[in-house]
Amino acid sequence: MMQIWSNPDVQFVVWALVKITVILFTMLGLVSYLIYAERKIAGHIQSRTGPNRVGPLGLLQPIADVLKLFFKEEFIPDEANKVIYHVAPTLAVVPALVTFSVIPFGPQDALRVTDINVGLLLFLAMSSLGVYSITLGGWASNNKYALLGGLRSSAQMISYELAMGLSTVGVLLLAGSLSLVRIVEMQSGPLTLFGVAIPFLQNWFVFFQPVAFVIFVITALAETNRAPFDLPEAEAELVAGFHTEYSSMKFGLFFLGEFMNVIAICAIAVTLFLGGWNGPGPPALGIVWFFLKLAALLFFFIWVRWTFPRLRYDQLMHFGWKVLLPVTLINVVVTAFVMHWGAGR
Amino acid sequence: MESTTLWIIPALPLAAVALNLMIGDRLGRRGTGWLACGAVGLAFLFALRAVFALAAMPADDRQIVDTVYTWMRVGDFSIDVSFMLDPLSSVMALVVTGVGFLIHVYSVGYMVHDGSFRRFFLYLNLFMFAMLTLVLADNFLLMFVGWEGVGLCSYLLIGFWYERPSAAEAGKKAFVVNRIGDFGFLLGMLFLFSYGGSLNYERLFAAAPAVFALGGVVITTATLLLFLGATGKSAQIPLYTWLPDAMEGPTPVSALIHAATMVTAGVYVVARCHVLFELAPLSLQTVAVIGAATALFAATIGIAQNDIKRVLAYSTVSQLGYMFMALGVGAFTAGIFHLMTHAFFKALLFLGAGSVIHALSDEQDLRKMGGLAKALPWTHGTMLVATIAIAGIPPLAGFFSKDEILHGAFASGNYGIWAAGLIGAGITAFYMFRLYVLAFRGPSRISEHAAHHLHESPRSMIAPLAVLAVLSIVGGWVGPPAVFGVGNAFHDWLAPVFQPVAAHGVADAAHGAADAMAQGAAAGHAAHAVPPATEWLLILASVGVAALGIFLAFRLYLTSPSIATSLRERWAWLHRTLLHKYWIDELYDVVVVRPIHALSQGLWKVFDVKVVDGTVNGVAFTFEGLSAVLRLFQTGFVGTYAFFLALGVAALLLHFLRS
Amino acid sequence: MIVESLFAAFAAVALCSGLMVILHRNAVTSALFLVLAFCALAGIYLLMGAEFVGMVQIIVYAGAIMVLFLFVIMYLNLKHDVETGVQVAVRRGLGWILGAVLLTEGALLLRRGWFPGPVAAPAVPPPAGNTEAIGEVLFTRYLFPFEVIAMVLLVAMVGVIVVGKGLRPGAGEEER
Amino acid sequence: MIPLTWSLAVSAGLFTIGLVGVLVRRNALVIFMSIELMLNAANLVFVAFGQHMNDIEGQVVVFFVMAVAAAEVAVGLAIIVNLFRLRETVFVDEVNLLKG
Repeated sequence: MMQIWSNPDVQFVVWALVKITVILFTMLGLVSYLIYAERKIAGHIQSRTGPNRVGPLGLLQPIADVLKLFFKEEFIPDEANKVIYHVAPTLAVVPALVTFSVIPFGPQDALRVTDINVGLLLFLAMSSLGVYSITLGGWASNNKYALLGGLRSSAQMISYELAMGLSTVGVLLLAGSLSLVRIVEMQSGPLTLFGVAIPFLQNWFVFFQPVAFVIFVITALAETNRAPFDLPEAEAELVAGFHTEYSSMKFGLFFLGEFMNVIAICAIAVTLFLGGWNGPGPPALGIVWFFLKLAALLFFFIWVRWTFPRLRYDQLMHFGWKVLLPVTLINVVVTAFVMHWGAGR
Repeated sequence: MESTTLWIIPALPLAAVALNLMIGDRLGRRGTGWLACGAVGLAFLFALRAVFALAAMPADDRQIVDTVYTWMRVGDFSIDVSFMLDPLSSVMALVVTGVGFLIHVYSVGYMVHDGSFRRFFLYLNLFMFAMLTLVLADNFLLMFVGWEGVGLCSYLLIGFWYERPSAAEAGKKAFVVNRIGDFGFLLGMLFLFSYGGSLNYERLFAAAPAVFALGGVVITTATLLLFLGATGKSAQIPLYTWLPDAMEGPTPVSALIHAATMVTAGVYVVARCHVLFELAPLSLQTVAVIGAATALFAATIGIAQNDIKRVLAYSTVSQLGYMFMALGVGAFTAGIFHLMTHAFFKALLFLGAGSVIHALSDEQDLRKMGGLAKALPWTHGTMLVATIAIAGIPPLAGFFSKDEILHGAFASGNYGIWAAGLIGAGITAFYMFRLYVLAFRGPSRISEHAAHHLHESPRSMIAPLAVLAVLSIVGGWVGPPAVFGVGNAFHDWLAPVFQPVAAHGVADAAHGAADAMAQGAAAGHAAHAVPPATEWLLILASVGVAALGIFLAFRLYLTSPSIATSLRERWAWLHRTLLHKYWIDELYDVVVVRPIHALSQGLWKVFDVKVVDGTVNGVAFTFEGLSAVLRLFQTGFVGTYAFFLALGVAALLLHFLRS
Repeated sequence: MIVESLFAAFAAVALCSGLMVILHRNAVTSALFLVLAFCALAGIYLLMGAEFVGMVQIIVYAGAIMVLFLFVIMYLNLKHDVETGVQVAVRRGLGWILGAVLLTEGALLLRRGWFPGPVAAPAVPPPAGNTEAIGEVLFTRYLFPFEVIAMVLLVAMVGVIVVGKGLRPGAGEEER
Repeated sequence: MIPLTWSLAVSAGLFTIGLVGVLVRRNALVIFMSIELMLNAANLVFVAFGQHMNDIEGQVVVFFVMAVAAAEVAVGLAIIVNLFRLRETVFVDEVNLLKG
């Protein structure tokens, strides 16, 4: 018995499993209350109070929602492609969860699952896999609204993925590494611009890459199919888009996946641009800072959703290909030039 | 370094060709004209810069070589695309680009109403590229590319108005006659390569004295073959007949290609290969005799022609004869000198003639001109300058060069050739002033229609005329005769190139080569052996003959035309002979063209149809039968192809397994 | 030991899903199995220390190429393939036989170990920071091929647009 | 460390699967996928030998192969879409325009 435990491989696996479990459950809880927050904020933006019946301030509402979803009747269309119909919702959640494995929540080793030297690429890979759940869900339902929603989303996500990937290149150039831990470590210390130390601010990449940050956030909205880029589920045209035919917990999984993706992408944004765990105070406070920044960004996402109207489809494509992509390219080139001649930093 | 920028000189016109092809239709006439002229003008400036760089070098190693890339390499034989500028090619390059530029400018005005304006400048620029390649090449093969290129452009431009049957015919004739010469040239080149081992000028010339015996059969044959090529390109007996017909082309073309540049290519080649020619005295003698004969022969034809451009064409043939004469007697510098001055005044004559033709609504017959001096003051003035220049009256350019040639002939002891040249000079003065008088003096014989439209040419045409007129006056001053005692700049400039063979000779030169050195030295520098008094006499003689010719021309055609008429009647047979150009064209037709035509007919009907076509068809039938079987594999289905592909892979792996 | 077992697992997944690609009658399912095979291959690359290639494999193949496939399949709205008839059966038979032959030959060749270099593991382990190394080589020795690839992609893009717009006579004018 | 032979075996298997797919399927899209499978088998060999010889260049070549594959897929799919527009089919045995 003891022999097994002394094997470093086994130790590694068990330790990783523990961390994964913790993160999984944290994220599930976070998602539930993110949904609650969304409803609450939406309510206030629309001069309502939002959920307030279940528990104090409606705080138990998420639990009630989940229970309701569990007990609803599961409905499967006759002509649906059964296997894919079942697989698609799972695919919505998995890539987001994989992304969490490389996010450093704090400076301590215990607060991250792993630190691989291609962490940024892993994130991009996972976000590129995100298309499948929506596309396949839409197709397998054998419903024209769902199919249209799926096709729209695949075109949209492929288009915006490019701009997103390119917007991270600026950060990559500055950090000189694809490891997310390394990227965060590069953002520690006081901000120094043109040799002048700026008080109260830290060396976050958002100050060096403001354009990239803005574009990253915009493309993040599009990648997660959030308003104003929620074309795949545009109610007015497509009923409910790709998940028209989904019900019960499968619908719940799509929902979960969407919010999981939002959290993951916001966490990446925090890591890449907002200094990750860096903040005043002892390293122990790192995780607090991280989640504070994450919360702020999440609030921003919700805020945007309930403020902006939806884009038309041609506007969306036009914006992605003719505005975002050129701007990111210029940003990369300018960054490279500035880096090469050593000015600015 | 400037040395690396030689390639740009021919590249500029080529770039203009490419641009013209690509975007010419969007440029419009003005843009096309600017493009063409600009390219050539720039090429001129670059050439000028290169020549200045050359002049800055010490006299004995004035040579710039610019190797662009290795063209081909077979075994130890390699040919580079590389350009070389030495004093000789520098003179050529400057003449080609300079005169070429002026003619381009002139053409913009001349061709402005032509429907194929763009095509014209396309060809013209292409010609400039080919000519500059010819002149600047540093080996025979690259030069041959230019040689053939100018031939092609000449063909295209002679037949420029291809809707006129006569123009198309003339183009064909020029091309075919040139081919005969080119064939000789190619053979000569191969001879030189197989014996000399290289086609690079420098290497070949350095090796020549050691490889070729003086007056040996090989070198004589090779040089004679080269000279055959030169007679084709430079319109010498017996291949001169194409040049007068080439006047079917637009007049600027006649000026550029058939007077100033391309036709001098033969002269350039012989001068370039002077080392080889000096090793073959027989060839050199041939060159001199052919040159003198052509000079005299063409001049006599020129007397009786009535087409203004044909007179000039025969005059060109005749003047080219003078250049070859100079080369033949070993006065290489004189030949090149005459080449240069001739380029100035002959281009001017052609352009002036073009201006006249332009003014007279395309009338070319001298009998329908007359009294144009007032209507076309500028044309008249410049034409007069050119006519005096070609007649050889000092101090205009023609005098200096022609005198130097005659002097060279006399000094080398070829008195017969000298006499022919002298008589030819007199005739030249005569027929040139006949042309002048008939066109510009006397009563007007212009048709009413033409008189109505009579006008002086636009400024863009007059300006080149003026520049060329100035050049025709001062162009000769760089090479005054030795007796003037002011030094001969032109001579000094070219001296390193035309060093007698001795300087090229290798140490272990055979006894024959030693003789060649002595002879070459004698030929090259014999000019200095003539005592000053004799030289003055020679100058006097040539000027006197010219003055006599001029006098006769004025007398016969202006003051008392009745004499001319009575003469023509009394010597009717002679006049007819001259008018019909000694019936040489008809002779060629009977002796060469018809038999070949008949033979070709026979070959076509019998050999081609039965044997060649039979073989070809037989091969085709065989393969058709075979492919009927193979076609079964060609199902058109991708799957089948993939299957066979995989089968192949399996077989290949099996082979690996077995080995 | 973990690496070897993971390799075996990934290889099994890759091979099985590869087989499913060609066995399944539904093009969408085929495509999904292909995605799975690609992901398994990416895992193999990671095990071999080729992290960059592994990630690019997912981004390019799974994230872009296969999405394109799915997109086209859905656009064309294909149903299950019908595979009946004598001709089809003959072709299938021949194909499988040929495949078996090739596999046998490959196995025999592998057993003979004809490939060059030491069969044993190299003394020096491959460098750890693999992205930097690839970038280094890519932008120095392989700069020209890199530029050519860029050109190829550009040409492909233009070509796709031209082909995709369709060359039906008159159609182009109307749309504009 | 993974033995080279293992990788080569996997690659050979994948390649054969791809080849068989090209031979037995009629659907142009599936044939295309099979070709991708073969390309990936080749990629695997490149990476394996790269690791075996401790040389990064194998991976660089894989990078190129992927770029070319992307270009090829884009063009190929465009052609298939056009084919479908013209012929209403994606079955290669219903198209024999290659027949000269």
